[in-house]
Amino acid sequence: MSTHGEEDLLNTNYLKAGTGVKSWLLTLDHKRIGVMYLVSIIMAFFLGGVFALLLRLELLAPGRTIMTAAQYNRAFTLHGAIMVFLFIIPSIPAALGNFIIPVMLGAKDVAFPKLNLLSFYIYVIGTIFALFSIISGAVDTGWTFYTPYSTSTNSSVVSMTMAAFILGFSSILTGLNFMVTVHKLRAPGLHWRRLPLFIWGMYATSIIQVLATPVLAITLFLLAMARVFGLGIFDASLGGDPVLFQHFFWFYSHPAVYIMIVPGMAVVSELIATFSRRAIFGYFAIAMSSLGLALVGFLVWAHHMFTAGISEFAAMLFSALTFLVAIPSGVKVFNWTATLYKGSIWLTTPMLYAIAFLIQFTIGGLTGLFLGTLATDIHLHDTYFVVAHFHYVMMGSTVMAFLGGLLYWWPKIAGKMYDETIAKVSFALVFIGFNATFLVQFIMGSRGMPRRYYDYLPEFRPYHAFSTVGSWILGLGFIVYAYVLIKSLRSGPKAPPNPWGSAGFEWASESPPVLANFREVPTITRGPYDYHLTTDEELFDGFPEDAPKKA
Amino acid sequence: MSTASSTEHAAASHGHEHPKWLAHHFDSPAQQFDTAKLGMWIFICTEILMFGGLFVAYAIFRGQEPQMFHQAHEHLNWRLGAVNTIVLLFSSLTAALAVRQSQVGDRKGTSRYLVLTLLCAFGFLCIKYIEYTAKLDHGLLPGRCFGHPWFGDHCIGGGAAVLPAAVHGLSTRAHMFFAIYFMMTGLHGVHVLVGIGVLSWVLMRNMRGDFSKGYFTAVEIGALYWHLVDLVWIYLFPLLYLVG
Amino acid sequence: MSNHTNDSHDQAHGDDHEEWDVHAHITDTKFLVAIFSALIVLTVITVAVSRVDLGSANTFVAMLVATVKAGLVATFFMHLRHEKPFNTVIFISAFVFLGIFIFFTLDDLSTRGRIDPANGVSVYARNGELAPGGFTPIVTPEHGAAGEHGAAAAGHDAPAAGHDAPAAPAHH
Amino acid sequence: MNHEPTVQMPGQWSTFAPNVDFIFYFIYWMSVILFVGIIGAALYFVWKYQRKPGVKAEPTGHNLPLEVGWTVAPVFFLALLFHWGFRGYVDLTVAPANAMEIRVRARKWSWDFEYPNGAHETNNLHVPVNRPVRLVLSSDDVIHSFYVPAFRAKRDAVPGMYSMMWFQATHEGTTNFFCAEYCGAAETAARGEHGEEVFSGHFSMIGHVVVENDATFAAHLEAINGPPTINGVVATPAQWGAQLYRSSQCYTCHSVDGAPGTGPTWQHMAGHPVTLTDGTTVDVDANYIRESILNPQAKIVRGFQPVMPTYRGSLNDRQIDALIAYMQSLQ
Repeated sequence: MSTHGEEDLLNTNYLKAGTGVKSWLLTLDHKRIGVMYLVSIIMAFFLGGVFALLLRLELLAPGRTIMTAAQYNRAFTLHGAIMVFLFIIPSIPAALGNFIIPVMLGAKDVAFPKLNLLSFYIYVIGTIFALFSIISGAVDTGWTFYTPYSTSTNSSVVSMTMAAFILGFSSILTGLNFMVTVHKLRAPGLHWRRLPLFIWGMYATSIIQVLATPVLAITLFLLAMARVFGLGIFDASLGGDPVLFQHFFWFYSHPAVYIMIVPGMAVVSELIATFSRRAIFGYFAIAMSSLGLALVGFLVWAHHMFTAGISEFAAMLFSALTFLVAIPSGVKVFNWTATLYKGSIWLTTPMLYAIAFLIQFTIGGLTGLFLGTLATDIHLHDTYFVVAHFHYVMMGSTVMAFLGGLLYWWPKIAGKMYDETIAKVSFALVFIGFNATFLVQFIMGSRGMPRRYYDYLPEFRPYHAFSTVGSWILGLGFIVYAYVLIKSLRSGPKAPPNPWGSAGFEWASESPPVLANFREVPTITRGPYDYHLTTDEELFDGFPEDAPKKA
Repeated sequence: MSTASSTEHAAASHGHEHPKWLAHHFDSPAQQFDTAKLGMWIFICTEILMFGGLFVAYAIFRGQEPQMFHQAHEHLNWRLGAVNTIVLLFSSLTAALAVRQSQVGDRKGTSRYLVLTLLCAFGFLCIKYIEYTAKLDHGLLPGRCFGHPWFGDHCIGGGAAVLPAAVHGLSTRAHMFFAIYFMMTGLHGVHVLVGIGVLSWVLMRNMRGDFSKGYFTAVEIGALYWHLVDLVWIYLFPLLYLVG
Repeated sequence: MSNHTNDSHDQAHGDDHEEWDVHAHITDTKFLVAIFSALIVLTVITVAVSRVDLGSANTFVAMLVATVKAGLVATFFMHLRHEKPFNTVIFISAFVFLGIFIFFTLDDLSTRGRIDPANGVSVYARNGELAPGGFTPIVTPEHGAAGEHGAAAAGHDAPAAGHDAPAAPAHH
Repeated sequence: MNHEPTVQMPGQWSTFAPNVDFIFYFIYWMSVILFVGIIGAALYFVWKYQRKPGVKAEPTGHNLPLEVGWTVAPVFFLALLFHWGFRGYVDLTVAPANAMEIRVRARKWSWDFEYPNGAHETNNLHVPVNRPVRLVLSSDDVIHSFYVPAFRAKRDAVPGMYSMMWFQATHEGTTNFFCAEYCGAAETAARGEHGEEVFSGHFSMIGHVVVENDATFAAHLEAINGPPTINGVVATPAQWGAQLYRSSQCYTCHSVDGAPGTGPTWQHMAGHPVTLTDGTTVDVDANYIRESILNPQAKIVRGFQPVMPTYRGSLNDRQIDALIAYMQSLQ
């Protein structure tokens, strides 16, 4: 960035502001860092997806299909670890958030641009550790690294825990950066009650990243020390407590679930508002429910441990607190639905993803009730019911929001439009494939099929076969989605500044934005969803409220 | 925490003259300064939670075996611990004074106090070194290495084959106390090392003349980090050395 | 951050920066030295108290003194006194969440085995058997090298076998 | 009570299964109603309020009663769920005082059950019908979890810690139990009884729970406490040992035909000298075999890893004698 003069900042679009590898790798521009994150996480998603398809293929029939049991254990561990640490946690915050947050705020960059680049490189280093672990024998502990299995297995645990440890710092620095950016770099007039819900969601996510991730760091550090020095804190054979590891792990990893889902909710709030041409119903409730999820998410971690040997008193406490989480989630779903009422709904592909999110998040959320209820959780814990539940939340919700959000902001990021028809085809494949893969897993689970099983009883064969076929449709959907993006990059028509006619602040910038995001510091005089101030047609040419400021 | 400070170019028209240390995405030095401090405080928050995990482990295992903890803690040298406490408290004072001097634009004073702080940091590490070697000599080591002086008997990465051995009248279970002791003081020691790096960098920039009355962000941030190191030690000292 | 509740600031860019120049509170050198002296006095107090056996009150006093010391450092050395209140909120919230972590984890570990004496305990109440996979009972130095009594053999050796003082790990 | 599986649930074979299922189906139907209500409304709105030229979205208003309503109403529903769930959990957790106690020891990758009379069994749990049974679980190595879907009961077996579960079976017959907590797998396949490839691991810690009437159960306990009868004849020690070789899953590591495995083959082993890892040589006599079963780490044959778990407690003296006799027969 230091090579750019003032003219460049205001007049050059960020994609053209320097060519060559170096101009990307050393950039301090949040948009380019966002794009680099985007490319990285898409590669991580591809890798995790390949493992997922291999797993489903192995489970097509009982007994050995394509791999040995030990290979299967490595495959599901790598699928989980890659998807969680390399893909889903950085997906919306680090890729989309990095690009969109400063533009939405009317800021020129995030608060700490160097820290932002550093967090990207920490992510890269973490990824290298993860890849090293894969090459050097991979890990077979499951992404949860439960002791004492993780301290006794011969697989490459230390490098993978170090990878997650390092990635955690990337996540912390991103969260820290966003929190400070939201506090200190909002455009004039953009006070807290005018903050877009995407920002509220990302702010809540950042709080969790900042508060929870350090505990993961110390947990994994102690685990690595246990393997190197034989530290006994989690090792029963040395007087430690393996269940304590689970407390440590879930103190991070339950809030981490909200690091994954709250950004998805944040994206969907934007999508529904834009394509309903309506302010989000219950704006304040949605904003506060994001913060509520962030805070209550810290009080429920031991519901992952109801059968693990925790005391009955703790089980009671954590079950009761777990139900509290249902309220902010429910409030969001109700408000989104109410927003659709009497809107003017434009069914673009991003909007279809938002509706798919609504459907699948509702299923994911409601099936959470079975798991929060103590009596039924005992039966369902560690079965495919849980697998299906969290895939509905993580994949059916967050990934849908990510796919929708990426298409929605694609014109801003790439400066080009995509092919709406093919995108709709990919949406249909993804939607059908996803539900085919995971809906049957609820039935398998409640009938007693435990998770992480390489082989299974013949009675589960039809369900597994159905699920595997579903995964092929899902995979095909992603390939078509990738084709949509590539086709857009190669031959997509140039995008206007505001192709969706959105009232969102980020659309007042050019597509793609100039280096400093705006040619002039915007002054905000309205809310982010004030569609009632204008006609539909005017929206596409720039919001009339903003016009005087531009002149 | 350096990022806010040194982006080299100025941008955007404003009524004021833009100093070169004002990053292009900030409007005013005050905004940039507050931003840096807010970021640092959030970072301090994460550090507290990171140490927090070890405090949880301490609370749990001490609650389970208070007597073992008490016996084990008597093998720590509280006098050295107390000296180290005073060294760190003094370094905190000098760090605060360094900030003060840079606030009033006294470059030499700032450097002087930063050097004093760094000397204290090295002093702290020297005393820590003396303590650690004594522990290594006596086999007062964490986990399976307990009772194996200088990590003897291949206890590093040794897996299940090596078990803690009883030493100095302590039960083998005392390996847990020393595990927590070494993890806590070790992690703290790593922070001291990082602090030395940060303060050296601040000192270098101060001598280069980067700072002025209007811009001393890095001094302030570096000092905040150093106070955090002190803050953690304020709890470690009584928990490990005094009450056990 | 003080004015994020003050939504009338339409002209505010971010939180407060109507002001252009950095205005930091400059603390008096003598005052800082006075705080340092107080910290030293508190250190002496905490060491002195720890030399007297007050039972469990020792820990309480030590923690109280440490918290006062930490408070002094944070308030004056770290300038929280003259800082935006939100920074104090962040600082305090770290301890709140740490408190949640400690309290809830202890809630589990301290109440295991209360409902059923064979649930979450390391010693089987009926015959004093140690749970397999767990740690060997205390091996005192008088009984020679501990390595001989491997953890793997812990399973069915009643703790009394071969040891005079089978202090069982305390799981209550 | 429905002993047959339904689409969603296994058969109800324990006293608390109907209650768990009641709560399950209650949540299920409430979820169906909510899902149809919310998503039905959403899809209807999407269809009804599609973008039409000249028709503007209606400005969003406020409806405080509605918002407070849908924030507060779920609280009552959730409180009810918590209450039922917790009451059901208390049933699942508090065993009756008169329950029969069976010790369950988990290890990679098999289950050992010890009955009140001291008899042991691997991977098959026999329980009497209509009598409360209390399982006290422990694990030798990593965390396992004992899960009987038909009983709706599950509990982790954690090393260094005991845990308890109980149930009262209500239906005679055979059902499956599983290990529900991931516990790894062997790196390589072992040879099965008939020389086929057998993988063992988390997924293979499956077994049967056999629920029988009191008389059959008592007879079974007697039978497994001594040598079995084969075709009406009491087995010889060597025959019994051959049966234990399979039922205690010795075959997953030790072959009897000279094939390589995780542990040394038993063919031509008994009565011959072996070299240990420390270079010394011992004769494989009854004492050595007994020590290796009870304290496997003590003397490891050169070229093998110290990975065998102890069978102390899971094989009684007569069973160990039978195994020794079997090994001695493999000449």
